[in-house]
Amino acid sequence: MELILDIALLSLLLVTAVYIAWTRDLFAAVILAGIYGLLSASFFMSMGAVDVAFTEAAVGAGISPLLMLSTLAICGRAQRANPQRALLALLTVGVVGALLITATLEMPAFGSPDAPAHLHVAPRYIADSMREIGIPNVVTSVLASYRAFDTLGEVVVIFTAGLGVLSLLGLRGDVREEPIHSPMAEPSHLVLRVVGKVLIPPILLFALYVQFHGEYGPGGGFQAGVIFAVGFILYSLVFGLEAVEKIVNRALVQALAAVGVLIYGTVGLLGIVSGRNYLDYSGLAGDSVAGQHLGIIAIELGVGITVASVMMIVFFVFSAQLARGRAVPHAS
Amino acid sequence: MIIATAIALLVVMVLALVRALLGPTIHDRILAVNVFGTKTVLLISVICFISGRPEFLDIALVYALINFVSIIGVLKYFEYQGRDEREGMQ
Amino acid sequence: MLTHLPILQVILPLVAAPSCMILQRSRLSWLFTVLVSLAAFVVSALLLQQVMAEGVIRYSLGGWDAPWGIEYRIDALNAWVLFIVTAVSTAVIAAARTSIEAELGASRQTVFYTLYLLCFAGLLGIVATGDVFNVFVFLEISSLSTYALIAMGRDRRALWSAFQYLVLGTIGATFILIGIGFLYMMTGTLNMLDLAERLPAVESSTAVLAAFAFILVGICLKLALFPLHLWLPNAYSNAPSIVTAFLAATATKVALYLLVRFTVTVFGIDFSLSALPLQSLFILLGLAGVFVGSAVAIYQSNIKRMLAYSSVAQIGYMIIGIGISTVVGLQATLLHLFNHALMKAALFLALAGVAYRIGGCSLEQIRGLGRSMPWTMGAIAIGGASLVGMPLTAGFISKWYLIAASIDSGFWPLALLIVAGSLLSAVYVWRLVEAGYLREPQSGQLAAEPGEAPLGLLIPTWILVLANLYFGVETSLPVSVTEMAATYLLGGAP
Amino acid sequence: MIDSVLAILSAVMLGLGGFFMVSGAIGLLRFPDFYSRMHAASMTDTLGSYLVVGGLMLTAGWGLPLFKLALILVFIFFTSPTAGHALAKSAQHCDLRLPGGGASTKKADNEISGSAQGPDSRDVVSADRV
Amino acid sequence: MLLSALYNYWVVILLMMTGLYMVIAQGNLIKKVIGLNIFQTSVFIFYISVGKVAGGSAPILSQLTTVYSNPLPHVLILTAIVVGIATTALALALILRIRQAYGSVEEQDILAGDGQC
Repeated sequence: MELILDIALLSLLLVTAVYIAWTRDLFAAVILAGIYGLLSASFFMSMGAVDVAFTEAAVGAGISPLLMLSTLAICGRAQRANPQRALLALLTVGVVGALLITATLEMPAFGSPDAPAHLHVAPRYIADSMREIGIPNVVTSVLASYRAFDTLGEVVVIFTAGLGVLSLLGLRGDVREEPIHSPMAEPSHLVLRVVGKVLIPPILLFALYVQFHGEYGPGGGFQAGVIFAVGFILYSLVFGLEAVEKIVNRALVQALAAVGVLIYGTVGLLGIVSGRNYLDYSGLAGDSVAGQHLGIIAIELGVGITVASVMMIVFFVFSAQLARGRAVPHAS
Repeated sequence: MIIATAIALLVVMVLALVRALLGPTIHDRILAVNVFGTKTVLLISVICFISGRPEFLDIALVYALINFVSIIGVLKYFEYQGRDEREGMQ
Repeated sequence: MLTHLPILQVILPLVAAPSCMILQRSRLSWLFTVLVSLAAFVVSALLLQQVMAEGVIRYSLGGWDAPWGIEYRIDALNAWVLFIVTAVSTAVIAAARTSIEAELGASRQTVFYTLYLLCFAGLLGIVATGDVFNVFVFLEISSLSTYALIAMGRDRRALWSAFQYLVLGTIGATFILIGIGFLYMMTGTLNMLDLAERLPAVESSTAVLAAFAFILVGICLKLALFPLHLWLPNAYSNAPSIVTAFLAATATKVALYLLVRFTVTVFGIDFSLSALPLQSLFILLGLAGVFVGSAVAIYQSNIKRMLAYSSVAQIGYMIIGIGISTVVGLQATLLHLFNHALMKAALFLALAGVAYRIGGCSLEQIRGLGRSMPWTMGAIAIGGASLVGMPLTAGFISKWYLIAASIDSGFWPLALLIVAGSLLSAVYVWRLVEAGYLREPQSGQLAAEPGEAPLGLLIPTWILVLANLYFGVETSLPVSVTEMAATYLLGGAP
Repeated sequence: MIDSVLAILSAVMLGLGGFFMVSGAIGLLRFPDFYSRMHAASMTDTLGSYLVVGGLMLTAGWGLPLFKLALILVFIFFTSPTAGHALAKSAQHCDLRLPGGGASTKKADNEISGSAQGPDSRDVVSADRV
Repeated sequence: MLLSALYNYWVVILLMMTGLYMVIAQGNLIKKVIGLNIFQTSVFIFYISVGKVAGGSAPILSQLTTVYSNPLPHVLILTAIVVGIATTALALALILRIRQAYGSVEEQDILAGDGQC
C-alpha cells in the first residue's frame, strides 16, 4: 500500500512541477506552487518523516504562497518574456541530469535496511537517545542536543533573512506617516470576521501545544513559531493591518527576533559556565537527563520566538509594501 | 476499508489536480486548491491510521489550518486585484 | 578559557549580532562591531599560536564525540584562514564609520552592522567547523547576509546584482547539499575526518564521483572560478565600498579554503587527482581566469569593476597553485591567499576614501588625485604595485613561490605564463597610476580641491599598505605557517 | 460484539465518504461553469470530510486520537463552508457574473459589467461590508 | 523490482532538472524563485528517500514497533527547509525593490535598463 501511495504522490508532484514550468500565467504558477507544497508534505508524511511533513506543510503550503501572492499583487500577473537561453538551460540541465542518473545506478536500493546510511551513525541515535536524553522524539533529540549547533545555525539563518527583508523593505523613512489604506489591509466582510474571531484563539493555543509537545510527538520550536505567526497573519488578513499594528508594534517584534537568538546562544554559554563544552546541557540541572530536558525546552523556546517574530516581520512588511505598492503605477 | 478510502482520496486528488491544471478561470484553480487541501487533510489522517501511529494527527490539523489561511489569503489578494483592475479600467 | 577558543571564535560574533540589533543606537553599534572584530582577531591569534605549538585542536560541541555530534578540528590551514579573515575584518570595519554614514544614511546603520557581524560569523563558522553539513548551514548564513549587504548599495544596479548573486549562490549551495547527500548515503557519516576514513572503501562507485563533481561545481560557483564568475564584477562594483573591501578580501578566500579542505582532506588528494583530470582542469581554468580577467580589467572605466576582474585573475593564480598539487604549490596558494587579502583590502579601502570624497570612482574622476589626495593615491599606487608583484611587496612573494612550484614540478611554460599574466596586470595598474599622477583633473570637476580622505579611513588603509610592504620583506610568519599547513595536508596523514 | 458493530459502521461511513468525494470530484471536472462546479465540490467536500473523519473516529476507540479527530472535525466544520462562501463572494466581485442574476444586488452587479464603471459599483461593494 | 528500488531517485532527478531549467530559462524573476523552490524541494525528497527504511515507522520511539527509519536526514532537512524559506523571503523582497527601481520584473527589461548587452 505504501508503495502505491508513494508512487502516486511522486507522479502528481512531477506533473505539477512540469506544468508550473510550462504555464505562462504567474497566478496559476503560484497556486500550483501551493499544491506542490501540499503534495511534497504528504509525501514526507507517507515516508514517515513526520516533523518534516509538519514543517513543509506550515512553510511550503502556508507561508511561501502567501508571500509570493503579495509580491504578485504588485508585480502583475503577466509573464511576458518567452523563455530565452532555453538551449543553454536544456544543455546544463541535460548534463546535470545525465550525471545524476548514472550515479543512481549504483545507489543502494530505496528503503533497504542495510544501506550504509543506516548502519554507521544513526543506530546510536535510535538506541541510546532514550537513555541519554530521555525523550521519545528522536528527531527532536538529535536536532536539539546531538547536533544542536546546526539548529543554532538554522535560527541565525532565519534571523538573517528577517534582517535582510527589513533592510530592503522595512526601514524606508516614509513607512510611519503614510496610513495603510490598501484593500489588502482593510477588514474583510462579516462572515470572515466572525469565523476569524472563533478560530484565532484555538490557533494560538495549538501553536503553544506544538511548542511544548515537541519532545513527545511531531512539533517543536520552528513549527510552533510558524503556526503562531499564521495566527497573527490570519488576524491581519481578516481584521486589517492597522488592527494588528496596534497589537504587535514593529520595534517589539524586531527585538523579540533578536531575543530568541540570544536565548539560544546564552543557553549554550551556560554549558561553558557549568564547566562542559558549548551547548552541553547536562550541567544545567541535577542529573544529566534532567539537564538535557531543560536545555531542549529552553532552546526550542528560543527557536519558537525567533521564527514567530521573523515570520510576522516579513508578512507585515510585505503587506505594508502592498499598500505603498498602490502608489506606484501598475505596469503589469 | 481504510485502504479503499485512501485510494478514493488519491483518485479525488488526481481529479482536483486536473481541474487545477485545466481550470479556465482563476477561481476554478482556487476551488481546486481548496478541494485539494481538504483531501490532503483526510489523506494524512488515513495514512496515520494505516501506519498504525494515530498520535500524528496534529499534522492533519495543521493542514486544515494552513489550507484555510492560504485560501483566505488568495481570495483577499484576489479581491484586491479585482478592484484594482476595475479602477485600472476607469 | 583556552580550551574553548575554537568555539569562542565563532560564537563571539554570532551572539554579538542580535545584541547589536537590540542596541539600536547607531553610534554605539559601530564601536561595538569594532570591539567584537578585535576580540575575534585576538582569539584567532591565540588559536594560531596554540596550533603552531600543539598541532591539531579538537573541540566536540554539546559534549557528544565526533561522528555523532558536531566537532571542530582546527589545524594549521583553519587557523591560518581564520587569522586572515579576522585581521582583514578588523582593519576594514575600523575604517567603516565615515564611509558607511555617507553611503547608507542614519536609519540603516544598526541593521548594516548586525548583518556585517552575521556575515563575519558565517565566514568564521565555515572555516572552523569539521562537520560537512555545518559547512552548508554557515555557508547559507554568510551568503544570505552578503546578499542583503550588497543590496544596500546606493545604485539601483546593486539590487539586480544582489539578485543575480542570490540565484547563482543558492544554486551553488544546493549543489553542495546534493553532494553532501550523496556522501551521507554512501558512507553514513557527516564528520570530515570520518568521511576521509570511510570514503576509500566506496571510492569506485559513481555516486561518490557525482558527489565530488557536485561539491566541486558548488564551491567553484562560490569561488567565482573563471567560467562561473559572472556574478562577481556586478556584486563588487555596486555594493557599498566597505562591503566590497570586506568581501573581496575574505569571501572568495573562505570558498578557496573549502576547495582545499574538500579536495585534500575529505576526498584525499590521490582520489581527487585520479577521479577527475583535476590537475590539468585547475591549471587550464586558472590560466584562463588570469588572462581573461586581466584582459577585461584593462578596458574597464570604473575602477571597482577593474579591481573586481583583477580579483578573478588573482583567484586564477590560486587555483593554479592547487592545480600543481605539490607541497610547494599548495604553500604558494596559501601565501597568495594572505597577500591577495592584504592587497585587495588596501585597494578597496583607498577607493572607499575616493568614493567618500569624490562620490564616484571612475578613471576620469580620479585624474589629478596625486595632488589633491596624496595619501590615498599613494595607497592605491603601492597596492597596485603589490598586485603586479613588484619586488619588496607581498605580491612578489606569492608570485615567487608560484613560479618556484611550477618549475619544481617541471611545468616550464606555466612559469612563463604566470609572468605574462603579471605583465598584463601591470598594464591596468599603470592606467590607474597614470590617471592619478600624470593627468590634470577634469575641467568640469568641482572647483574646490577635494580634501584628503578622513583620518578614520586613512589610518586602516595605511596599516594594510604597510603590512603589504612588511610581509614583502619579512616573510617568516606567513612562510612558516603555510609550510606547516601544506606539509600537514599533503605530506602526513590527513 | 460491540467491536464488530463499530467496524461495520465505520466501514459503511468510510465507504459513503469515499463515494461522495469521488462523485464531487467528477462533478468538479464535468460541470460547465464555475458556480455549478463550486456547488458540486464544496458540498461533497464538507460532507465527505465529516463521514471519513467520523469513520476514523469509530475505529480509533477512546483516547487522545479520538479527541484529535474531533478537533479536526470541528475545525473542518468551521473552515470548509467559510472558504466556500469567501470563494463565491470573491468570484462575484471580480469577473464571474451570474448569467441573468435574480437578486437585486446581482442586478446592480450586472449593470456594472455593461455600463461604464459608475459610482454605484462603489456603493454595492461597500453596501455589503456591514 | 528495479522500478520500486530507484523510482524515488528518478523522480527526484526529474524534479531537479525541471527546477534548474526554470531558474535558468525563465526570464520572469518570480518564476525563477518558484523554480528555485522546486529545485530545493527535490533535494529534500532525495534526502528523505535516503533515510527511509522499508517497514520502519516514524523515528518517534513507541512500544509498538522497534524498526524506525533513519532520523538524521529528517534533522538535516528541517534545517534545509528553513534555509529555503529564508532564501525565498529575501529573494521576494529583492524582487519588490527591483520592481520599484526598474518598473518591471522581466530580466530583459532590467538588463536593457542597465544598458548591458
